[in-house]
Amino acid sequence: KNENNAQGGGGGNKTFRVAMVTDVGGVNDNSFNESAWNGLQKLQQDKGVEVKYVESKNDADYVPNLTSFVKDGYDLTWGIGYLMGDAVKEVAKKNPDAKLAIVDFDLSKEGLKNVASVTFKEHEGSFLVGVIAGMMTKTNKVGFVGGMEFDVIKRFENGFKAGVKTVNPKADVVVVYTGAFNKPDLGKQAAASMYDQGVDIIFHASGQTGDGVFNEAKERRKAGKTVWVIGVDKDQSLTFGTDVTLTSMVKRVDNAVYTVSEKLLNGQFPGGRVLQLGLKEDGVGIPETTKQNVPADVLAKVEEYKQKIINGEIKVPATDKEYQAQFK
Amino acid sequence: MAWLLSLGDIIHNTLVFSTALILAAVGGVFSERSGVVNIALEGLMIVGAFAGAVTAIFLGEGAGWGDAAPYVALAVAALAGMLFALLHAVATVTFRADQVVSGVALNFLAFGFTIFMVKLLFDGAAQTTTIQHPLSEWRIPVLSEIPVIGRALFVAYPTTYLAFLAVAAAYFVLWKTPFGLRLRAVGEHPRAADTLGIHVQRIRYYAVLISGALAGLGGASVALTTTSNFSHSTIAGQGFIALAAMIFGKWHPVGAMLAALFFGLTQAARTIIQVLGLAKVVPVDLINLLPYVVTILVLAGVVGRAEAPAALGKPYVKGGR
Amino acid sequence: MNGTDRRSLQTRFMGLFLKESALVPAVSVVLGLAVGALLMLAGGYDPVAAYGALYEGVFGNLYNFGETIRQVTPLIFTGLSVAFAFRTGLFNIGAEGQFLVGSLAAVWVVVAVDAPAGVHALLALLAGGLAGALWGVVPGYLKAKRGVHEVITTIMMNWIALYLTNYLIRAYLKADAERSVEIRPSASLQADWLSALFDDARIHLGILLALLALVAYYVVLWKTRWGFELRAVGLNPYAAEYAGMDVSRSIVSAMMASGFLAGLGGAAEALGVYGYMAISAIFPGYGFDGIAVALLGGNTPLGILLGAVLFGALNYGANTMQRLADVPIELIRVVIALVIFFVAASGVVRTLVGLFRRTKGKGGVTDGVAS
Amino acid sequence: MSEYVVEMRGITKRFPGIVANDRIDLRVRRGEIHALLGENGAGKSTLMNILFGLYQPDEGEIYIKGQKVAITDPNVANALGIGMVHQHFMLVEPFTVTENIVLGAEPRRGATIDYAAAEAKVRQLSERYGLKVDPRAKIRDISVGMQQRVEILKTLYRGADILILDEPTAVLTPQETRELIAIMKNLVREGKSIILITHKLKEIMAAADTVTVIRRGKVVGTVPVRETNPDQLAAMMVGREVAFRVEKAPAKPGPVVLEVRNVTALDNRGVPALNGISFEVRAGEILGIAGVDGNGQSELVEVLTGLRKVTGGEILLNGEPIHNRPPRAIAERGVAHIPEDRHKRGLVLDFSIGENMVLSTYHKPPFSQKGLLRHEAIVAHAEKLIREFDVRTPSVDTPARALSGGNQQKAVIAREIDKNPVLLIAAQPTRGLDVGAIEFIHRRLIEARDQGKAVLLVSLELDEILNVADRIAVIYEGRIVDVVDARATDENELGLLMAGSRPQGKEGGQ
Ligand SMILES: Nc1ncnc2c1ncn2[C@@H]1O[C@H](COP(=O)(O)OP(=O)(O)OP(=O)(O)O)[C@@H](O)[C@H]1O
Ligand SMILES: Nc1ncnc2c1ncn2[C@@H]1O[C@H](COP(=O)(O)OP(=O)(O)OP(=O)(O)O)[C@@H](O)[C@H]1O
Ligand SMILES: [Mg+2]
Ligand SMILES: [Mg+2]
Repeated sequence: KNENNAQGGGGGNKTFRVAMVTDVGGVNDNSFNESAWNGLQKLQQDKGVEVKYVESKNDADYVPNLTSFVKDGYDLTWGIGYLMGDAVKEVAKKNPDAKLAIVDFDLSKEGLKNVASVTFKEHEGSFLVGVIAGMMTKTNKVGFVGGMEFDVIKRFENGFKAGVKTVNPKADVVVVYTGAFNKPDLGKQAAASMYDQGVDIIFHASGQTGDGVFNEAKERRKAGKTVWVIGVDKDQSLTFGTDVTLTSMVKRVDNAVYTVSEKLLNGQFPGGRVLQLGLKEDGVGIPETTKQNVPADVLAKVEEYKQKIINGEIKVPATDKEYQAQFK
Repeated sequence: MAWLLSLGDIIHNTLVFSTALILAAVGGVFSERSGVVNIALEGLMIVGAFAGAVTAIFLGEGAGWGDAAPYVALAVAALAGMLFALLHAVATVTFRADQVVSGVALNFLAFGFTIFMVKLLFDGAAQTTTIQHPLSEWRIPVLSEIPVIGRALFVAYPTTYLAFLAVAAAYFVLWKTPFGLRLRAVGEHPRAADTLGIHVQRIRYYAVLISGALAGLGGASVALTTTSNFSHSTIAGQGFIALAAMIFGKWHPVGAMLAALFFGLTQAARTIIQVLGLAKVVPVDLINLLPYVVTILVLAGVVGRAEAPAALGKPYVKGGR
Repeated sequence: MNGTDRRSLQTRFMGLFLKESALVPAVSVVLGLAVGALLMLAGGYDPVAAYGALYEGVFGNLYNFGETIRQVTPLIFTGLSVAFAFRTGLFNIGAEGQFLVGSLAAVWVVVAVDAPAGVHALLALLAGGLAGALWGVVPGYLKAKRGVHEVITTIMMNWIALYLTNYLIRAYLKADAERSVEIRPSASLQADWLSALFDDARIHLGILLALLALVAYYVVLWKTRWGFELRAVGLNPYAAEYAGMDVSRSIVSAMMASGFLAGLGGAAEALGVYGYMAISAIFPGYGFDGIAVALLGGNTPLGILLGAVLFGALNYGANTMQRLADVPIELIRVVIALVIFFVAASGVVRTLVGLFRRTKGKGGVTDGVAS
Repeated sequence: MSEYVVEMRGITKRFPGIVANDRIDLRVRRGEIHALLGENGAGKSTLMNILFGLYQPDEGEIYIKGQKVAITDPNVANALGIGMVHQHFMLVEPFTVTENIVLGAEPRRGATIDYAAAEAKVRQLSERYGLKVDPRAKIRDISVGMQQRVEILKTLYRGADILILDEPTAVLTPQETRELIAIMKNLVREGKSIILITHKLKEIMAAADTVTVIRRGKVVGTVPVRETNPDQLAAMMVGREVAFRVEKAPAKPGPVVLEVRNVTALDNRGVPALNGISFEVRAGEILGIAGVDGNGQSELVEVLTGLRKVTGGEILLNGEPIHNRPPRAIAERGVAHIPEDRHKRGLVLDFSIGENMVLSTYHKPPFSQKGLLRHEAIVAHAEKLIREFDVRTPSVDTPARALSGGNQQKAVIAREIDKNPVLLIAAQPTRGLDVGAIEFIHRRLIEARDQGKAVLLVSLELDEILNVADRIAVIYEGRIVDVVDARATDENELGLLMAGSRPQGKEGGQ
């Protein structure tokens, strides 16, 4: 029925075991939980590691779910998503012998040697898709749809706005926060309003809410209008097709989970440290499929900015404050 | 001009959000006019959304029915709503359970059961895949080209037109036909109806089933148009707002429709406010609570003690006194 | 021992538990679990393994047991909250929102006001309770003065609480994560000695407060003047008015007390389990489960305790059920919903029991012959 | 064809704890008015509900026009030509007269109701039988008398030729009653047969051809009306000789205790119910308020006890204003109140008898102290009242719900009289009770009077008012039409006053 528990308990005690606990989004969330699980499944295929997940139904479940794996003697337990930061911290404190890791949250300053943190520089990748949007908009109006006003999502927004403004100072960026990551209807409505207002490209960082953005774009396509969506987290053209997906801001949670777990296998667990994955580390970026819709000259420009960011020439704003400082 | 464009947009979005509310609220009118409180509207919508989405996915993609699938899905959703409503009818009409409590239980049940089923059917995912053949908007030829009004009224999902049709049909049935007269009599004075040979329980069954069908359609209208999938958040409170619309609309289909349109507007407003750039003035979280605050204000200020059907909430005991 | 003796002993023993008042809830629980098992079979899961894992997840070790108590604690509060309102003839679906504002107020007070240990926690708890009470005033007032049905207003108040607490945390209390700053330890309800007893589980002093609240619930409703009024209003508002009671005031004060209990639960949860309050797009769910608890417990103190234990255990054990038997956690939601449904439609249960008894009666004869 | 249109043989119907009908035989001839006489609770309505298919008999057979039938529901009864006008009207308030009449048998045009045809039919019936109604009026806007005509039209519309009228005169003035009797006679001339339920002897003498008397679920006898008289019927009905008058000494009125001046008030729908009502009650007298139901009696009692706001005028108790004060404040000044509906107002049915006995005094010592209830004091109080007023209950802890109606009422009366009030308001204190209980209560009211209390007795039963009250104020459309001396008036005069007409040559007021 599902891939969970692919390798039943028993067998030799030497089997390496890695588990993950999802936040309330669940494992097949089309987003980072799913991406993380993909990383673990790859690990299973490549290295014969036993992997397992549980889903949490509310905040109170995080700690016991993590603790259960720890108590079962798993070699590494992942907490997926910024919502689990506190829970991972607490479990790590109470179980100094267990190893844990967290995605999207930085616990490196807590002095916990048994926790590895992974965060992403979403603003850097968002800057690149901002460049694409800024150069390709016909109406000089682009949009951003966010889920909730979390710091992570703010990084998407500010990076994107900076990218747009850098290449096209005259362009407007309309911003809407729907207040939810799981309401496609709100995403669709937001997209409809934006497109009606003349926006032709929308970047969303809103989980399933963004599905609604794609649905609206598809409907407009059917009616013969040219509108685009920029996907998030993974290559969303694979789900929604290249006719509406201009590009995606890919966040390689799978790679991160895979790499950190693999390091533990090799005895190099980055406990107590944070891995900040940006353009340089290939933690964020745009997928290959982008070239189907984005012309070469634009892609060249993107590559140029990418290099500038990597070598530090450009510092992409992550917060509202940083953005305002640069673009007043 | 931009302002006028927004107006068309606001009306359009209002209609999109109101559709499900209208269908469910009219469903509520049937049930409550017959004397059965239907707080299970939320659960009925959930079941309808689930059945609609799953049918559309399996027929549309699996069985290759393509764009015909969502229309069949609507019918299936209505049926599923009726089946689920049957539980409410059995509990409240036959076994005289407390109608509010039964409704609350069914809301819980709908929520747990549908997600459980989704996980079974979709490989452990908490939401269905995206519906590849959802309902598309109908563009009424010529009329949809009229500026502003065209966008506002003549580009709309078929379910929106269905909702207005349901209002007209409900009015006709409840006020022009013998069945409607009997249904309302049963909700006002079941014993009087009984002495005239009207089968009180049977009428209440019909009424609750009709409300199930309409609420099911309402739920499906969300899944098949705006969300294009089903998850635990597809229906998150719309059933209760529909209930409020029904009360606000004084248990009358037209009143319920107007109230639903009003609530749809408050929902639409929260996006419009941001698109128009007003979000800088009001924080998003505060905009989000607008529909709920407005609902309370409306119930408090305008409705007051509305006249509910006299026998509403009271189980009928044949031969009792 | 011969057959007759055994049977009479058995019936006497069953009689202890199957008093008419307890029969329906008990059978409902069994029915709920049975239908859950059928669903699992239909879905290709192993119900025996699943319920085994559920049991394991509750009683398997001290940690799980302590965490189950942690899960039970807020349910006692919200169950009491809903039951208190029921006793006054009101259906409070708003415990959820009252719980949220209770959490927020407690955290806020701890952050904003300094006080010595002990006093600090009391202040925070009081603030949480009062915030919940405030949240109950609105539906109470609208019901009393404008006749607006409290079911709708409390549902609306829930959403308002959800978005408003998010906003307030973000605007005034935000830490570096998506949550409020942490509370000062002087106001924590965590107790090392208690956690240590349960292998570091997050059981906290809130459970003692909850048990106290149960006693208070009983005393207030059955031993005080106020309780007399509230119950009279709940059972017959016309008679209460006739007898000179202020029905409107009773309704408002009952909703406040109900909100107070839920708010207290929220405060205890924030101070005991987390030490902060998170920004969340969804409800914690304790308020809704409180409805189930109150219904199952028949609004009696002992019943509420048992109901909270049952639903808390089901909810917490569901995690282990998922982990060990792969059964989706929603199954437990279905079971809980079915239990409420059967309790509400007690006629269904009685009919089923009647059928059962009849067939059982026939079976009993052959049984007797055989032994 | 049989001589009898209705023949019920050996009908038995049991309810939990009571045999409502015990092997009852009833035979009704074609074209007669057959009266069914019995005390409250004798089983009359039950028997007729069986005939109409609302209840199923446990035993017995029914023959209609000689055919054995099983009347499984009202549809069957309708098909057999049986129509029933219920004791409590079965009308849908927000519907029109026409809608109520055609409900369940609507004329159609296509899928819709043919309202034009329906109205025409109603008009035609209404003219043929002299039952004047306005087909388009809403039930809630028309008088009780007209509502009753609608009920009769409902049966005629369905083609009934056997009409059951269950206590049709309870809500009518004597004059309206005479009109109804004329209508009934007209109906039997048209070939209908009528079963008339009542416990009023005079009506039977005036209207019926035959009478069957029922006592405690059993038939006592069937006699032609020509061959009997009221005294004999009363004895049959009650099972012993009845004294129609309670013994009482003349009143010795003292100072004015209650003074009501030009009080106006609205009813629940916001329509004026009291239109400047004025009267006074003195210490040591019983003032009876007589009137047809719905003329403001309920509202009057409510404004006096603080349950309803006055919109004008004043109410003085011992010279001090009490209008628009909360119920408790008024009670504390010494007003006790036996409410007209003991189930709605008088008792919390799920509270124990003990709790009900302190329903309005629980907040005072010795029943509570410092906010806490004192259980022993509450129990002791209840036990005392139960003893004094002979309330039959297994224990103080028994819920009020489990007591019989009469004992519930005794409990309420005990509680109120025990308060030792200056003014005792008794609204319909004997409704639905048997003769024994009625006598007991009447004696208690007179005792209270003799102790110098002011007593206001509001009742729909003219007999009760005539027997118990010292002075009688007649209420009509929210006003007192006249106040008369109980010893110097009769049913006829009161009837005219109750219909709103002032007898010639008399000045109104006190
Ligand atoms: N549905 C019922 N359930 C239980 N008991 C009933 C029911 N209906 C009537 N009774 C009881 O049966 C007895 C006969 O009642 P019924 O209504 O036939 O009396 P009645 O002669 O019509 O009295 P009244 O003059 O008060 O109308 C009463 O004791 C009553 O309490
Ligand atoms: N709702 C009820 N619940 C429990 N018991 C009831 C109920 N109604 C009636 N009873 C029982 O049935 C008996 C008959 O009730 P009913 O009211 O008909 O008494 P009654 O014979 O008319 O007496 P009374 O003359 O005092 O009115 C009561 O004594 C009571 O014990
Ligand atoms: Mg009767
Ligand atoms: Mg009686």
